[in-house]
Amino acid sequence: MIQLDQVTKRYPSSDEVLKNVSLHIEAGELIYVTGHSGAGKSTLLKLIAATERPSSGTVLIANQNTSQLKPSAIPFLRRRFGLIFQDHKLLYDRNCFENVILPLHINGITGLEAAKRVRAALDKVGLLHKEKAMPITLSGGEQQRLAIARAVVSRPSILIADEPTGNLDASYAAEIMSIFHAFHQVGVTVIMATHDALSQHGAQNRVLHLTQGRLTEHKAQGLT
Amino acid sequence: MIQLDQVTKRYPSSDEVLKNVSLHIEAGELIYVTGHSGAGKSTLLKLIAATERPSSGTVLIANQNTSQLKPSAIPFLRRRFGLIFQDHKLLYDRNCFENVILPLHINGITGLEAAKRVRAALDKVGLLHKEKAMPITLSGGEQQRLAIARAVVSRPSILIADEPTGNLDASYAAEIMSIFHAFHQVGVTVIMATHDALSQHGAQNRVLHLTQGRLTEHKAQGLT
Amino acid sequence: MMMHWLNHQSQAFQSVLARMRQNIAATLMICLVIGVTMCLPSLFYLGLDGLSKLSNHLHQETEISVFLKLEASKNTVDEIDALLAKNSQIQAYHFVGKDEAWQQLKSKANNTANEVINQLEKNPLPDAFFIQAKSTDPEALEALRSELQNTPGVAQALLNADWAKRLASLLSLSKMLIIFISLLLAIVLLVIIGNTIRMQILTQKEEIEVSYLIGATHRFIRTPFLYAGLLYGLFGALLAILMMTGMVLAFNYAIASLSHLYNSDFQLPLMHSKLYLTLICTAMFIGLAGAYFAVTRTLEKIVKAQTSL
Amino acid sequence: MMMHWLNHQSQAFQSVLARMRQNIAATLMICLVIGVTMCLPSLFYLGLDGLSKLSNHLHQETEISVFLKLEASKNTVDEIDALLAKNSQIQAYHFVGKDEAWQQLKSKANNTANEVINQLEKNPLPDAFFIQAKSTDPEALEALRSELQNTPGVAQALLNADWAKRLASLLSLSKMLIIFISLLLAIVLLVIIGNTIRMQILTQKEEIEVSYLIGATHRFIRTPFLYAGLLYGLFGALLAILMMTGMVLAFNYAIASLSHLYNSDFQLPLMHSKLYLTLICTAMFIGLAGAYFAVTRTLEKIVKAQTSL
Ligand SMILES: Nc1ncnc2c1ncn2[C@@H]1O[C@H](COP(=O)(O)OP(=O)(O)OP(=O)(O)O)[C@@H](O)[C@H]1O
Ligand SMILES: Nc1ncnc2c1ncn2[C@@H]1O[C@H](COP(=O)(O)OP(=O)(O)OP(=O)(O)O)[C@@H](O)[C@H]1O
Ligand SMILES: [Mg+2]
Ligand SMILES: [Mg+2]
Repeated sequence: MIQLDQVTKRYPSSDEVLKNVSLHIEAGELIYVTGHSGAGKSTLLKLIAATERPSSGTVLIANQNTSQLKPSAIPFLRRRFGLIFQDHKLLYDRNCFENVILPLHINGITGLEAAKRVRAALDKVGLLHKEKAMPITLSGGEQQRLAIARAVVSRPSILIADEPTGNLDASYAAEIMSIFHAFHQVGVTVIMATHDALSQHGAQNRVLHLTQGRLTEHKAQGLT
Repeated sequence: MIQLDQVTKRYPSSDEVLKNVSLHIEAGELIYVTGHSGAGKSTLLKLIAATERPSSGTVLIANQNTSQLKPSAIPFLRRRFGLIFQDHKLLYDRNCFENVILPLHINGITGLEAAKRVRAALDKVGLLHKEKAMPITLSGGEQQRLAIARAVVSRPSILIADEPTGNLDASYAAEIMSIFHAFHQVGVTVIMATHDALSQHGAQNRVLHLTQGRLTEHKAQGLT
Repeated sequence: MMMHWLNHQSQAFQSVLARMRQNIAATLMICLVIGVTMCLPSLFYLGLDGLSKLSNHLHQETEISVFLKLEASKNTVDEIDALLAKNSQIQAYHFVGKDEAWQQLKSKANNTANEVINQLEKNPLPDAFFIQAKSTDPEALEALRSELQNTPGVAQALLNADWAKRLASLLSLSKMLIIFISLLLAIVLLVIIGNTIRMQILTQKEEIEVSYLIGATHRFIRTPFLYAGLLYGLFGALLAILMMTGMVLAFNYAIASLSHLYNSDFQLPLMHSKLYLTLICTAMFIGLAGAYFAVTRTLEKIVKAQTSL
Repeated sequence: MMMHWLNHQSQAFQSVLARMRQNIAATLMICLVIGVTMCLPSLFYLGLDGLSKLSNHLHQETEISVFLKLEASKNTVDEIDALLAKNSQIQAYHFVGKDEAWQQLKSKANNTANEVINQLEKNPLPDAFFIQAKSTDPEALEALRSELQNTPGVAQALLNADWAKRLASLLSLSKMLIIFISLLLAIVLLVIIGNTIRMQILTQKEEIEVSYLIGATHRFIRTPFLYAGLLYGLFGALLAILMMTGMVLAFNYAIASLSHLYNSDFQLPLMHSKLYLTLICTAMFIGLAGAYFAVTRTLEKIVKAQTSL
């Protein structure tokens, strides 16, 4: 499904952020990516989501090499993903409903069907009553949940979440984690960068740990 | 120093976010504000920082009623504060150094003196080597630390931090917390919204807990 | 597929309309600028059009007077008449016989002149043709004059050429001016529309970025901006037409007084459907093109930022 | 305090310059638009100036011919001469005595006319004054003519008024046109500079917001935008002057050929220091004012958002 082979990533004017990373992810897995601040977690997720390209090595997604993809093919690759960005990337000039419906419009789903799915997604993250509110009027945690609703609304086959519970208190974080696990249960591949909350669900899942750009892997043991 | 008296806050098109909150903070205290996502933590901090005004009740800061302050007096009140916003509010079109020097320029400090203080602040949060980098190229945690550097560079007498460790892993979070405690040690009033990390330092400090807009107070007992 | 496409189009169109309604003041301002900028060259065009029409009215001023020899016979007069009738450069001419001219002179003459005339024993005036040429070009007129001068039986062909020369110079100066100014305004128009779309894109840069990140195709992103460009062009052109109508009405008053002096009821036309159509099409095209280039450039930047090594 | 103020000014100025250098293409485009928009009314002004100068050159065409009675004595001539010398409406005049006129007529006369003249026994021509009025206004000329007509000893005062009337109409039409267009361009200029500053503010809205949040005074926030406005105005005006110089050079060629017809070596001046100074000052003022209003409005919005209940 997703395969990284000897991937090195260097940003212009930076050292190597990822060094010689190899990785294989099967469809339907639930994967945690952990590491210090600045270790390269977000960079790894960006490579997988094809929003960055490796400096060397290959990234294969569904057998497509992202470095060799034509620009016109990239959008269709991305529609497989549900992305939750560390900085949310909400659109502050449209309300919650319009934010969440955007991926559906991009996928060509409009009308009542779209509205129904948007409301279902908002309900899942507990924001149905804020449907008409502008994102700027939401609290930090509410914005994070809105970003999650936008990522899951188009029922992607791969969910990539960059610290989706960073701004949430423990009870909300647990709730959100259970949403991700529910997606995982129905066969969605979930890749999540995180630095906490591995305690509850992490037991049977792979944990990729980044230290200074190098990858080590182990089964989760309930880190706190 | 800071006194809230029967404060109620209602946003246009929202219910009461804060209900009848009264509160007294002495100079030099270290205060935690906790509560669920959407409980009103950020709103409380905004009222204290005079970036929002109460719907009813009074907010006194250094004996000045923020509701009756002339617009021209507000900037001078704000310079007493070091603000760390939940969404960082960094300027993405200038580099780290220029971001941190902004409060000094606003305070009329320029030249070598300013540069020295900026570097000291960047060093404190471990970003001295990223001086020339643009904020967009920083990882989530690095951005958060940059925001902290900007808040402390002008040596404010009151530090107001809205979830300053939300995006940080445990070891960085502890480091940042110890920075805040160091400020507290030298007499700075620190008010911090948080939903974790109370374990290490919280023992002797006040914790304000918000539940559906109502304030309850207790001494920290090392919540995890 | 077709349904999907239509859906997307109508949705993009509606979102653009909604956005314009939200920022109605800014939208109006932009349309006003486009309108004014389109209005100016159109006005100049109308003015030039009017000038050349006026210059047709002034034709009669550029007359060639052909005086025949005093002894010219009825035969010679007829011959020259036939010659003039055949000449393709001549628009119109009329004959004034020597007796007619004598009568006119006598009846028109004032006190002083009368005394002179009364002292004359016989009619000293020749037969004459007064000719209006088709061209107002000084050189063509001069050529025609010398051709007539050399016709047998003609004593003298005189060209009232000063006015024609002046008019021609004025017209060529005006044309040069109008071309210059239209060029300048074309630059302004392009820059303004380009800037407007860039500004629009600036306010929606995040939207473009996020849309692209979550899988929108270039076409999906581009469509609303293209509609915005089209609409700005359309509204701008309509505003331009409105302003022009107002100005033409105002000017017709001034021009009427000028036309009066030239004995014509010349007016600038209010409904100039061909000009208006050209205006609308041009504005919409420039709007579309400006939007296309601006949004494509922004998209390319975003794509490039994501493919850098 | 003074030091602090100076520091802030120079720092704001430098940051504006740095920002302009960074977005050099956009900056140039904005200056170009401002330049072109300022250039047009200035060109029109120059044109109007030129027209009225040309109209002075044409003065000689608006002549009043005063023919005295045939029997007028040397005394009457002197009296009238004295009267004309005193008349403040008269720019210049010259006297042509009856003998002089007779000689001129004889020497100039062509074949046909010669025969007529030769048949005359004595000089039929009166003494005459040829008068140039100061005004070109048709009504003033007509008033002067009738005043002269009623002077004792004058047989007839004739006004060659057609050309004057036409010129006056043309000039008033041109003036109307120029005022209209200048008005339109003033609107365009204001909207353009306003838009530009608004765009600048849009790209720096976060900066304004954050600065205000962390304690910046309005003045601190405003200063760099005011400098930006000033600089846009200055650069725009300089560009306008450059363009104007180019165009004046081009036009002088065309105008030279026109002037030639009127027997003058009329040229548009290349260095028009007063106009240029006005241009620069106006542009900088509009830039400053536009920046001030735009940034104040944005600031007020931000302040209001923070003081809402
Ligand atoms: N676009 C970029 N250009 C240059 N350097 C970058 C860029 N993006 C990230 N970096 C650098 O690469 C390193 C890794 O960044 P990354 O965002 O992957 O960290 P992270 O593990 O997600 O950290 P965090 O937990 O703080 O979000 C950081 O030092 C960062 O400064
Ligand atoms: N500007 C605003 N306009 C309208 N409603 C607002 C505004 N700001 C906040 N709210 C609402 O007020 C409530 C409290 O928001 P606040 O930001 O204070 O929560 P919080 O305790 O900081 O939560 P979090 O931990 O998620 O940041 C939320 O429901 C939010 O939607
Ligand atoms: Mg990250
Ligand atoms: Mg908050």
